[in-house]
Amino acid sequence: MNIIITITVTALVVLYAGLFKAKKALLPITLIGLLISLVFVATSWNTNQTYFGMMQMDNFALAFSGITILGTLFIFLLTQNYFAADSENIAEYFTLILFALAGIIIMVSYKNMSMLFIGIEIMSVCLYILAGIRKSNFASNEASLKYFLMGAFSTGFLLFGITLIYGATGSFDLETINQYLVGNYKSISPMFYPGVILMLIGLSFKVGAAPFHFWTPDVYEGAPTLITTFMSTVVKTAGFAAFLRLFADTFAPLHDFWLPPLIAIVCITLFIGNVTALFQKNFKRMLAYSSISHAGYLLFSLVTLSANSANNVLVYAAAYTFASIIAFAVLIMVKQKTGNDHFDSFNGLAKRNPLTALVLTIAMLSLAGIPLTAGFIGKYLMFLNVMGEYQIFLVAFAILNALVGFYYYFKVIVAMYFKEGNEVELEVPFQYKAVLVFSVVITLFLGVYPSVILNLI
Amino acid sequence: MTQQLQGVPLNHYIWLSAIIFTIGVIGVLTRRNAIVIFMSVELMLNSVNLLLTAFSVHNNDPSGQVFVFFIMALAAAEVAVGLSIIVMVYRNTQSVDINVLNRLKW
Amino acid sequence: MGTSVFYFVATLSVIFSLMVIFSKNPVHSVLYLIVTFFTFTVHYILLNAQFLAVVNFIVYMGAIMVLFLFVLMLLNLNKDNEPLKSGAVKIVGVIAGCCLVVTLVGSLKATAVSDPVILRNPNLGLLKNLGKELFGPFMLPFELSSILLLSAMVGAVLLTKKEKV
Amino acid sequence: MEQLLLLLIFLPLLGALVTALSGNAAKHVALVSAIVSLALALGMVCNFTPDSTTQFVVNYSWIRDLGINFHAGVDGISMITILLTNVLIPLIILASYQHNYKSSNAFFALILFMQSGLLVVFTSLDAFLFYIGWEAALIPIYFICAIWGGKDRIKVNMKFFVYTIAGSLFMLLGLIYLYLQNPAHNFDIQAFYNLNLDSAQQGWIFWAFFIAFAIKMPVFPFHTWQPNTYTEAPAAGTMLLAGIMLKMGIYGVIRWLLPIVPSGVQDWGHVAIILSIIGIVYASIIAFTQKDAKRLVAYSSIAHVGLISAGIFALNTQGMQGAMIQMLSHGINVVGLFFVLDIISSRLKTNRISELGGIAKQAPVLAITALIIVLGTVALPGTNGFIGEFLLLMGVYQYNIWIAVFAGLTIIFGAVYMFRMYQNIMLGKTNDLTITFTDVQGSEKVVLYIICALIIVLGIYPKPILQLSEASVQHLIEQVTQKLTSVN
Amino acid sequence: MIIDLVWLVPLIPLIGFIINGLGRNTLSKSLIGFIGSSVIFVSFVISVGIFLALGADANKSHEIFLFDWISAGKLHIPLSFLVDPLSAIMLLIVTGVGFLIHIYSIGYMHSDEGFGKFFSYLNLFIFFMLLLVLGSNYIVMFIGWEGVGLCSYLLIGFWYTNSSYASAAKKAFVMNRIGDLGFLLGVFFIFTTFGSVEFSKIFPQAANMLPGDSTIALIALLLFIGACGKSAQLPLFTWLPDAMAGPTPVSALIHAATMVTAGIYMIARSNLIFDLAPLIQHIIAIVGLATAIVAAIIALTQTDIKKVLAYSTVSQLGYMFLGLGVGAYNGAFFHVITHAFFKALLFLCAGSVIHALHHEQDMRHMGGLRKKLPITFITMLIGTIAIAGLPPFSGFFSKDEILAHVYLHDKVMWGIAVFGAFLTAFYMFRMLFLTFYGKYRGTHHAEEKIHESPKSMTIPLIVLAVLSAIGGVIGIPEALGGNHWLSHWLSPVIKHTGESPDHATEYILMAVSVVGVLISIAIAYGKYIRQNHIPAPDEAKRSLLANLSYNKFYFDEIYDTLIRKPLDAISVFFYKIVDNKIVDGIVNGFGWGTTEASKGLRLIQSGNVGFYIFMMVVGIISLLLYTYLSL
Repeated sequence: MNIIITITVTALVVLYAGLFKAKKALLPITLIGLLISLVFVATSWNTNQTYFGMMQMDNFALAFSGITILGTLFIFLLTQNYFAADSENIAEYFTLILFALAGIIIMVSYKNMSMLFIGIEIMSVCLYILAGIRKSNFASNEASLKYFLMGAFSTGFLLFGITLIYGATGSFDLETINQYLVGNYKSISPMFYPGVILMLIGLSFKVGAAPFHFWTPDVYEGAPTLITTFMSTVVKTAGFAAFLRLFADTFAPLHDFWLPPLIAIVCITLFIGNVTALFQKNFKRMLAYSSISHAGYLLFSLVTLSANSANNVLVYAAAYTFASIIAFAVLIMVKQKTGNDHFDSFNGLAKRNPLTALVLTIAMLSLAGIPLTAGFIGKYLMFLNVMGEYQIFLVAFAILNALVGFYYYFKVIVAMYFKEGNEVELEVPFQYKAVLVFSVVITLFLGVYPSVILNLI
Repeated sequence: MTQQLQGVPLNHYIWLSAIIFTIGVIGVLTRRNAIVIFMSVELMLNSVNLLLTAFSVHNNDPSGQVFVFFIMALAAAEVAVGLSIIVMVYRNTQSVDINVLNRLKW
Repeated sequence: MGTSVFYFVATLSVIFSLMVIFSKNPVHSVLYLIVTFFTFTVHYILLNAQFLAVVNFIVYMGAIMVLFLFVLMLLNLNKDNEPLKSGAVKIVGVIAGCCLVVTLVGSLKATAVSDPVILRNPNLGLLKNLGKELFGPFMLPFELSSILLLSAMVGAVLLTKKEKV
Repeated sequence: MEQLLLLLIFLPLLGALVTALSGNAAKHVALVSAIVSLALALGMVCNFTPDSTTQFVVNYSWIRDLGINFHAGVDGISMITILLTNVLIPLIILASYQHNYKSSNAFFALILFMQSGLLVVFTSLDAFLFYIGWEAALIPIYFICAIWGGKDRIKVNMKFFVYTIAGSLFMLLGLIYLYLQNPAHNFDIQAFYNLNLDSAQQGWIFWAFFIAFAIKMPVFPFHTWQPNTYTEAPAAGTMLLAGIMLKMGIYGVIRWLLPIVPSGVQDWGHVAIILSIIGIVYASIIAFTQKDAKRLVAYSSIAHVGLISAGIFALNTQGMQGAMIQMLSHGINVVGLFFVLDIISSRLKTNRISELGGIAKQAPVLAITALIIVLGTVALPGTNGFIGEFLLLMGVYQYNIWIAVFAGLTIIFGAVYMFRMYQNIMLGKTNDLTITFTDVQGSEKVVLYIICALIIVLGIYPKPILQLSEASVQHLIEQVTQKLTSVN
Repeated sequence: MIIDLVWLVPLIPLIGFIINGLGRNTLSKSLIGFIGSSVIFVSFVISVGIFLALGADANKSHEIFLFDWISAGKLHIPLSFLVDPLSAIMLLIVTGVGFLIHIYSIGYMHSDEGFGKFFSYLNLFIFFMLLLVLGSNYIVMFIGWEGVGLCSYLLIGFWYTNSSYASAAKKAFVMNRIGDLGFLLGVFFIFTTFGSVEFSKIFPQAANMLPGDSTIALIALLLFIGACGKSAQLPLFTWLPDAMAGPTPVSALIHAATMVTAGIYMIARSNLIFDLAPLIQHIIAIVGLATAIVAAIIALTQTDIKKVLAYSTVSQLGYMFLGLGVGAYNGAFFHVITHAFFKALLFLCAGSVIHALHHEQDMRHMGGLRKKLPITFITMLIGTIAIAGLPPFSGFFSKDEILAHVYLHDKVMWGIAVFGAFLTAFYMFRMLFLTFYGKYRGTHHAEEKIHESPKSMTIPLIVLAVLSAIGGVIGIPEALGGNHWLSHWLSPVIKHTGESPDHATEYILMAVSVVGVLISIAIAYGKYIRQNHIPAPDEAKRSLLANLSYNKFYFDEIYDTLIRKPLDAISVFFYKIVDNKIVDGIVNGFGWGTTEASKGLRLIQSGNVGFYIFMMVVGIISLLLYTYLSL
């Protein structure tokens, strides 16, 4: 609770600070707010408090809160000289991001469908706006509108699903619903099943799983890069946390029912994400497709429900988040220098910026899942999880897709190291350096010694 | 008077909501005007509202209606945001035709 | 006679909502939508959800629809100048919709739930009752929805105000 | 004593770090590091008791929750590969002295990094650790080949990388499966050995592993990445790939395939042998008409490795011991061959056989050393190659006579293409291009002499090497046969 | 005891090789020549010592263990030497003839820039040859076996800048390798059958086996294939004539006196095994006979002096194999010895001629050298008589011993073999007449420069001539009053000697062959001296048989079309089609397929919201359909 309060208060303070033109103070205030909430995360550890029967701050919620807050913190650090260039309204941007974060905290900790709904919508509404904050930019406009229209559309399905489940169980409370399932296992209302499926669809849309992924590449490409970073890391993580809370706990008794469609979704997602990413010329768009494919891997945790599912998602999400932040951070810097975000802009980058190139390389290796990076541990856990049920063909399919993944992640490495090109020297501001260093350290540390995070939840 | 009006089978409410929901979907599918599409989405939300209310009455549980209230709040928020996005887009493209928005692809 | 009112209003809802999506002029669409929402209000009343009926009337018809109209007028879109999608797309859309409704309802096996909707507590939809619910168990989401509205507000301002160049 | 192994594994990492930071002196630093590693390895050999036990064992808990330990140790089989790695790395570094690679500190650091990965592979007793080392060795070589390679390097190396990693991912699949089957839920190799899997399970694990190892070696028909990669890689990369890297596959078969899935080997081993034999004949025949010397040697390498693989799957002492010594010999010989070709191409900018000729006249030292290396490669008795091929053929012979006949064709075919190459490069009339050739000197000479000395010494007195691994090899074979008999 | 020092015999030449090899550019030629020859001489002296010691020793078989070489499982291969009568006598031949040829080489190679290299190679060759001879097991023998092949390669390709020489060298090596594979497989068989590769363990076991055992037969066959390669028998003989590309002393040493007889040595060594495989013996006899005749026919029309000698070598080797095939191991080995003398002599004489004529080898450009090269002429005459088989020269005894055994074995074979002997006499005298008689057919300018060779060359000629003349004494058959010392000497190794014909038959056989040889010589005399016939130029028209003979029965061409070209074609096919298109094509196909899928799939992302939503709806419908169906 105090986490959400801290974040919203910070948002409001920032909003007012904006009104009073205290531009310099915005970032520090935000960072302090986020750090305080991180402290709250740490102090609430193991307390497992429930608020009004609506929110449950268990370790699951706290862990995901922690990772999302940390991710947001990094992203805020990246705002250095990013927004300032074209807008007066940094305070509003900050506020919106913080509001979205508040929604995310709700999403990872809800105990009631209404909270899920509110959380998702707070986050989504903020993102619709954030995607469009480059008002004069067609791509940004288009991203915003597409996201909005499709998001609103998918909300309809999510709501219909919630309604049907409510109709079947007479409650929005997750525990009640779960008890209903356990208690009436033989005579579950026929409304419940389509309700589950519709919620599956709604949440699949939010996490960008195929065939509900269509918004992802366009929106990620069109939105300002920093917002894309936020969407593809923090938001995605939150989406999975929400997904997991609902399906791994509440709907777990119906696992046999929703598993086949889930596997179908997983397979399509992996295939489309990876295969389409292969041919991209635009780094940002490639990352968008890669985020789709990662959604596929993340959904593995739902294929086999085990005590570790949540933790596996946490590890994977952490690995994915920090690697992506690195990728986007470098992308921002490269784009500022070269003006576009194609792979070609990375040509010969390693010559002048060996360390930045190295960091990006590690990020790519992590995304691709090479050992000694966090990404490998994440993938490994997912495979391990699914192999536990001996879904060998699913894993084999995933492996084939992972291979395709190697190909496109290495494209940027190839461009940086092996191609001759514009020998720009990037300007790496201090905050960027900090973010890069921290992210790389986390990526490598989790890759070499993942024990710290393996039994967190 | 309401007492007398009861007795409609629940599944007829479901039918009705489903049909209106689908009409909303069809609207989204067939129209190109962003505003009309948005209106279709509103139609979908309303059908959900109706169904929720019906369930709420059927289950004799007020929380359903509270939820409808939240959906309305969302609808209001969405309309505000959505329409401002549409206005913003219109300023740039002089159109609200969604087919104009296809720079981002492939 | 009781249930026939429902069927009558339901028919109207369907007809008007169809007109919303098939009328060429967006302004007409808005107007039909208002009518549709009106029929919904009637439904709420039939279900004895008076509070919702009122809120629906005010929020949807009063606020939201006016906003729609306002934007339409602002953007000068009151003519039926929308380049229509080709017939094929429409047909495909309608077919898809039909499929959707069939599968949706089919998967619901709605016929299985044929017990009538009986109002057991006539006060269910009254303000007092709902208020207790809203400020009792649902206080947290209610409070949090303020964030939703606030962010929508900030966003709307942000997006529509002209940039100072 | 355990610390010796840790030191051996991590010293190259430290060396890599120092090398990366040492600017222009990188190559010297790298060489020193490699020589120290060699000294350590030799020290290890001296302290090694040649019996079947695993020595220098280190076992630290690493990722406790996943049952992953840093568990490594050395037995006779590992000892051979450790020796191979640590002997060849300094040679390869020294062989790279003649080149002025751009950002050479990164280059040498990557070599040392790879060394570390290789040593992990060759010593690990934990399947997960093995996999980590397996991949950790791949990344540096990918960069070495792709940054400093020829003009087609990007595409070729991408294929190499994706191909090999495809194999290793399937191996990972197999490893996870074994882990899940293991009631103790860890990756301990001993636990894997003790698993009782039915023959269907063993069959598919066999394939999951075999494909990974076959791609690495490479065995026909998984070899097509190899000629291109060898051709495009920089000299040091080719040497690393052919000299050490492909031994990972062989080692993997010996350590992880045979003892874990004996029934799988029983059911499918003949397929593996037949593929290997096809590879021998097929690659040899292809080598006949190759126009590029590097490619020719690449194909010859496929043939040689095919023989090693066949010898291993024959599952007898002679074949296995032959594989042991041949790993070492092939490493030395192929490094020598590629080095000779590198010397030529660095001077004449070509490795096309038709453009060369008569170099012997200009560079007698090179010609003689190259001849010795060629003789080692064609397994002339008295050279190291003979010991290996003889034992391998004998092993294969005991498996099946006809297979041995086909495998034996390698000694004829090998002579044909090797001498054809040697003749066309070294002998004949000096042409306009080769007239400018200068004989080897300095570090080149040192490397060539060391290689030649190794070829001859190993050929005349292979006993120490054979003794090193004999007990372990026999233990392994007993282990496999015991498991097989207990199943039947 | 001197026998225990036998390891010095190969070691000393090895040291010579190392010194000469390292000092080939720094040491003076005379020093190199001295070192090269003296090391062989020392070896020779030790060999003589060993020979004498062995003669005096009651124990005729000494194994000298040096160190463990290879061991793996049950397989133990020590590096150890076996001194017994067979190896002792081979030691004498190798070091003795080797020494003479070294001396000869000092003169012959004097002006060659690769002098040091040449001597080091020669020393190395002697080392390997001694290893071959001394090895106490098949594997050590195999080291020498392949090692001499290597030296043969090096020496044939000695003038490597000529790429056809280099090709000849390669051909020799590869053809040898074909045989070697047989040898190696034979060794594997031996190991699995007898559990060892040591002679001392194999033969006692073999002695207990019954003749006709199929394993033994297979072993014998495989070993024979090995011998075929090394000793240039059909069908692997074509490398030997090409090997004449090497310097002439090399031809004398390697391709006449020593290396090519390794096959015979090996079979003689394994005689116990071959005795158990009558079928294979029969095959050996047939192959040997065929080789003898084919090579003899080819030799009839050759014009290159060294080629004639080369084919005659092949032919003589054929006789030796014939002898082995009929069980006349002693006879065959006797012929090895005498052949070493007279063929070395003949080659060296030919070398002397070539040297005198400044590397002219075509007999059509020789003639009338009798006066100019008197020593060469006389020694060559002795050699020719010896090879033709006229008593009392050495060749007569050895050849007749083989023929006598062949006669007992099979009369038809004997007939063919004797006919071959007549051919031998004919072509050898043809060569002699063409070279030394008649008028000089070269340029006048060249004629003036012709001179007798230096002492270093003529002395070996004389020594060898003496040996060729009197070498037969070691095997004078009882029919002629001798006691066949050689067969007594070899009796510890070669137990089965085959029965000799009775004396009357033997006299008749000898008479037939001597008369036939004399007639052949007469014909040759008539044709080449009386009629002054000179072989036609290359392009002249010939009768069918002459054409076949002249073109060596087209063996090379046949091999070229049947083996080399198809292999190269297959190679190109494998590389370009199978490897690049099919195997790699499948791999690339995956990549291509994925890329194409990517190209196609990304088009779904059309940018059109309507389409996106449509796809979503399709997805939703499918999932709902699933729900409907699963309930």
